[in-house]
Amino acid sequence: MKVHEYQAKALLAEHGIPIPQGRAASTPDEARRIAADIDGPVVVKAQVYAGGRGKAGGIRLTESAADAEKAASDLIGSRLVTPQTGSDGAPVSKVLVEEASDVTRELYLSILVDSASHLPLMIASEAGGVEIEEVAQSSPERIFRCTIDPAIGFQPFQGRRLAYGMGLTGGQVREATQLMKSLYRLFLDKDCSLAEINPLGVTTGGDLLAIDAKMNFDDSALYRHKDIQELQDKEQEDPLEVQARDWGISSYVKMEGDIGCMVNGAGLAMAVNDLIQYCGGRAANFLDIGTLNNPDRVVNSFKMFLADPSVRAVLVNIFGGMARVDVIAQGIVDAFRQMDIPFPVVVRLAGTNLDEGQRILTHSGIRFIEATDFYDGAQKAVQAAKGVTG
Amino acid sequence: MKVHEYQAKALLAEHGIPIPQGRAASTPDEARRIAADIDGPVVVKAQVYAGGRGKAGGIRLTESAADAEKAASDLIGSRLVTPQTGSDGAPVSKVLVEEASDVTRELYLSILVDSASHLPLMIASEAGGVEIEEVAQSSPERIFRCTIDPAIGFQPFQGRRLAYGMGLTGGQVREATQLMKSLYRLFLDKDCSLAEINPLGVTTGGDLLAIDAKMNFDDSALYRHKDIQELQDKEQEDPLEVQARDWGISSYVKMEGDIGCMVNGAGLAMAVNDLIQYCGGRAANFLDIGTLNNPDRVVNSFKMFLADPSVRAVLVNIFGGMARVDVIAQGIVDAFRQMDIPFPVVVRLAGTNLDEGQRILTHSGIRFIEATDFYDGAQKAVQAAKGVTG
Amino acid sequence: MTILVNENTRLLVQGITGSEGSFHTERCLEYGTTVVAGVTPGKGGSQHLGVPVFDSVDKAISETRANASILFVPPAFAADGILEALDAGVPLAICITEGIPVLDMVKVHRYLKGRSTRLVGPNCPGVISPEKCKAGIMVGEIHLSGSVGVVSRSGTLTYDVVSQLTSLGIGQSTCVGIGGDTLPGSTFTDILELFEADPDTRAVVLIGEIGGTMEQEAADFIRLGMTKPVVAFVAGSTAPPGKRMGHAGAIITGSAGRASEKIKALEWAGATICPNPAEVGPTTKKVLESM
Amino acid sequence: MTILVNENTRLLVQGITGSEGSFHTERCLEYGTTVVAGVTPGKGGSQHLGVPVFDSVDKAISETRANASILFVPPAFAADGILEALDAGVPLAICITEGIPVLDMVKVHRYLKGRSTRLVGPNCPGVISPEKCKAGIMVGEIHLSGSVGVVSRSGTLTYDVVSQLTSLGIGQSTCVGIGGDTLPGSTFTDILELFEADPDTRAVVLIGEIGGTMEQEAADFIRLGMTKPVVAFVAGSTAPPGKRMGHAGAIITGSAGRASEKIKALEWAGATICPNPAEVGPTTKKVLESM
Repeated sequence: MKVHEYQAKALLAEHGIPIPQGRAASTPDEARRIAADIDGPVVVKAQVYAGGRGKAGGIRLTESAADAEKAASDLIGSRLVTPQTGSDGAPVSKVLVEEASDVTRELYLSILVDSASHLPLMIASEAGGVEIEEVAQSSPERIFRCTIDPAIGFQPFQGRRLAYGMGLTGGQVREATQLMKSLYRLFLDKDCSLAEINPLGVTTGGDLLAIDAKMNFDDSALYRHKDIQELQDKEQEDPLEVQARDWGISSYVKMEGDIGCMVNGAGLAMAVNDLIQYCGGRAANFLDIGTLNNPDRVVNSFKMFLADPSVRAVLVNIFGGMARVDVIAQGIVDAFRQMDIPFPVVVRLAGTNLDEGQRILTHSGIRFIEATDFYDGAQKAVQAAKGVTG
Repeated sequence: MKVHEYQAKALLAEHGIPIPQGRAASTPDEARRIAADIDGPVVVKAQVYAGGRGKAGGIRLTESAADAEKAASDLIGSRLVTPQTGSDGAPVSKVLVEEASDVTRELYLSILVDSASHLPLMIASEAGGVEIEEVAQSSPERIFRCTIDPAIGFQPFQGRRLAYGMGLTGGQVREATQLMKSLYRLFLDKDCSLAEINPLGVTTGGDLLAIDAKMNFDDSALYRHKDIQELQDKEQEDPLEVQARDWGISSYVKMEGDIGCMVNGAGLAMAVNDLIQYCGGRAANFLDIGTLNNPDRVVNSFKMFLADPSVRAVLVNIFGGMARVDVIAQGIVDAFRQMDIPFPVVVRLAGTNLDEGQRILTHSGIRFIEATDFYDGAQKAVQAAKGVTG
Repeated sequence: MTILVNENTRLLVQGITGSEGSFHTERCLEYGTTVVAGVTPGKGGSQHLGVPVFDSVDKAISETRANASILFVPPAFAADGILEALDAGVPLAICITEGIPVLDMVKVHRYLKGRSTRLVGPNCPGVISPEKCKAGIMVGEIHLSGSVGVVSRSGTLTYDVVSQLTSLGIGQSTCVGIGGDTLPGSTFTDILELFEADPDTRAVVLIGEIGGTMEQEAADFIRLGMTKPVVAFVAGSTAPPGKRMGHAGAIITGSAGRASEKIKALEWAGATICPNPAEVGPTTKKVLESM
Repeated sequence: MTILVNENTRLLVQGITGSEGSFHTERCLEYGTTVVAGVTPGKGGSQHLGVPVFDSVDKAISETRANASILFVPPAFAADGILEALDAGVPLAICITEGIPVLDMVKVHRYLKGRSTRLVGPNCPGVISPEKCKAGIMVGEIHLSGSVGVVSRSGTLTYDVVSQLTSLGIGQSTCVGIGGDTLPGSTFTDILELFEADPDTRAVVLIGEIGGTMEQEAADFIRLGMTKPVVAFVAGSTAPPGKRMGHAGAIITGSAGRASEKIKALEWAGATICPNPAEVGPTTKKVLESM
């Protein structure tokens, strides 16, 4: 799960990490008042989940409260198109109005979980303010890493190593070590999957300041962080994906084709999408119904296909294991009974309780195209989407 | 460092561990008022550092506030003699007045650092209310142990194992697990060397309650726990040992002989005491001046000898390593100049800066008995204490 | 011979009395697996599906000599369950549970380090050595005993692949689902090493997917340490970057995470690549015939 | 041959610019020890006593190939210093610092587990292989090169014992102070194993004290694993129970912690016990003469 910059910064501040003075505004008027309180040059920053806001015009330096109001007025309600959004851009409903900080250097600092060592990994660089992947490509020697062993926690020696690596000296080293320790604490406390401060500014006074921040959270751990769940801004997501989640389908990704897919298992769902493309078609979505044995989830998947105007045919591919085929079959029948299904539906079933599943489908009298295996299913779905009757 | 039961219980309560209702009282009147507030049978418990209070009459069950006042009046100001105090007993300046808890079972729970595994070790037993060493001797199968790995912290499965070991069932298991987790948290947060709840009562309602508690703290970690330092009750300690600490001599132990010893290094100090006994004498104290190169510490050691009426002779035995002999020698000379030393002083010096040390002593004109090695020193000190001139 | 589980496996089920635990324990018993014990705290002393239930793993092991544990424990309690299994010293722990927080798995891995237990999963279908032992949630009937090892990050895709093999008469020595999480207990390389050392495995089918670099590490091992042929398919060629495709680990975050990169690495290492998932059976057949 | 340190030791001093660090680095240099680097955070790039100073241990090691580190770091920062040394992979770390909190040492030990670094101390005088290398705070001049290994929980008592040996013409292979803390990095047994394996050590002097059970464990090793004679003294026969005698570890908490118990165990294991500390030299002489 992602959050906005202003929310990430609030979490940093709660953990004692210095951030610029400022607040989020939902209206130009509010932005003006915040800028007036700050009394000096302010930055007005569009709050969208995507990065690359600067070059896209989403970050404005303004000299007066009136200018800040003007900038906020431009941004709020617009859609910001950055290299990380699609061509539609992301909707801006809030701006962050902050004091403009004079920084002499821009550093980089982040923590994530490293899959090689299975440990939290802290990454620091003196080359902040740009994407760290670019630095990693062009000058890997400017990136310093420390894994953090939960047996000992974050240790001062690691802070010093990274701080010296970032080119800090004197009292800054201790300050940076303290900041890293706080960031690690925050990372653990909130089950982050990424906590990134980029740039971490060095002010003209020599102090450290989190100029921009990005935080992602482990979806599997959200159940123990109600406060983080509440930060979610659904406006920033694909409306169909939000809809899917509301209907209990957590593994739905909108794609660009016309064949609606319902599959059990993420690997199989990916493979089915690959196979559709191999057969000359394109999937409208990735949809893993998971292992819950609940026919409502199947019904809701059909609701998703109806909600997606690009769907021209549906492929249901279920290989029962933990999921039981009879339950899925009942869900398909329920869907046909509860709504009008305007597109051809190809069904391929296999695995646990297959016979009972097939019996349910056959006896229901619903109209569907039966497939014998998933290659057959993919081919029939591609034909169906092209209007060729299977 | 030790603390009183009422202080240990306050720490338990801060960490969410249930304790009986009650407060400490310094006067009988205060005890009466606390008992009146509780409104029911109360226990009046003498607050001394030593265990074994029950059999020594230090714990009184009373039925009324007036009886509680009477019990407090008996105890406060008295000295309580228990098997753990020595014949002088320990002074009682406070009593803990608590509701008398109806418990159906008495369990045992503690944490300490296990030197074999180098890990915190939690110990639980269904046989609480007695010294755990006795249980360990008589029925070791009734004791359950879990080391706690700092890489993962205290885990619920460990709590369950110990709780089942204590014979708990149903909801008590979760309650006990939570209590153990809290006790471990307290142990870490306050750098305890021992955190013991004995007995841990099971009330008639089935809940857990810390009936008695003992906590010791790691002296080396006190610097980071000002709150714990403030709990220290100097009245409970040997006055000479308190005096020694006030004078910056942390390693002083009062013993029962008449030869005051000043040695550098704990092992050497023990060996010198052993050697004195081997030579037919007895040391008045153990005193390690440590490795600080500070002549004042030597002067203060001599002040200790003057403060101890049993001292009849002094043995100074220094083997310089990290400690420098010249600094010690200067301290001895300073001591002789600042005070009147009424007993013979045997001095044995060796090691770092020996020549300079000997020069300082010889040129000072002070009267001392020189020893060539520590056996010689011990013999001369024993003779000196017996009044035989060395 | 097989790897991980066989006719001597004495299985313990953590979370046996839960609905998924019950359902799949019954399926394992039907398949012929020796299930010797179950663990559900608070239900010690009872019986479930004819299996004795204990309050703790150590007690279950000491009383039944269980030598493998399978976990059906809800995600919030699963790490504790795995740690309990590790602490009790069980040689093999298979965690089916999906959705364990990553930082819980960080602790599990730290605790695992230096211990002899092998962890498979979490978020996996388990392990089956056909006709000997099923310790997982896969459909037993689609499997056939034989000499092809299967290792996969996916569940249902593997069932499909195994069905293809079986329908072509190609039996399996052992099928191992390593799971779709970002921090799996066992990697492709770990399982490939076991297959390489297993005299009765002649060839291996590897089913990878987007995200992480596990397939690239497997490619290194195939090139340097593997004498047996490997047939590979990598799912997710059509997946967009930056989107989590169901599995926590199936997300393209850097170029290494793309299917194309993984396929390139495996191909270069000498694995036979299947262009689409329906080709895994036929490709394996050809590879076996050419040996 | 010697153990732990010798003429090839390239010593790094953590806390070199502090007063104790300075003083003893100078003594080590005078003794002939090859001190190749110092570490004091914030003073990297400078020189101290002719030794280059670095900001971190890993930098010091990569630039000077130091293969041992000695720590003179104040107690509040010492565990961090040890962890830094372990992280940097130095083969030997000797911690002189007294007064490190026990729970800090719990972390150090957990981190040490599975690593190849040997930790000696804390709260110890260090290690000396006479006439080859002094990595400690002991007085160098009292030592004589030879074939008796010395291992001790005490500092100054060891100096006295070594003086006795030297004055009798008995040289030492290596003298190791394992320190007086409750959780020492190396135990008697660890060091006895090294002496047993060292071809140039003919006999070992062991100086124990009250508290803990390390002498009893050493006795087990002496009985089962040691072919060389051991001469032993245990300090604290006259110490009262329950009182901490200076060293954090020197406190009798159970009967096993008493000097008499330790002496009994060592004697039963075949060690030659000295009735008083002044007898260690003469007793060792007799033992050597009877070999």
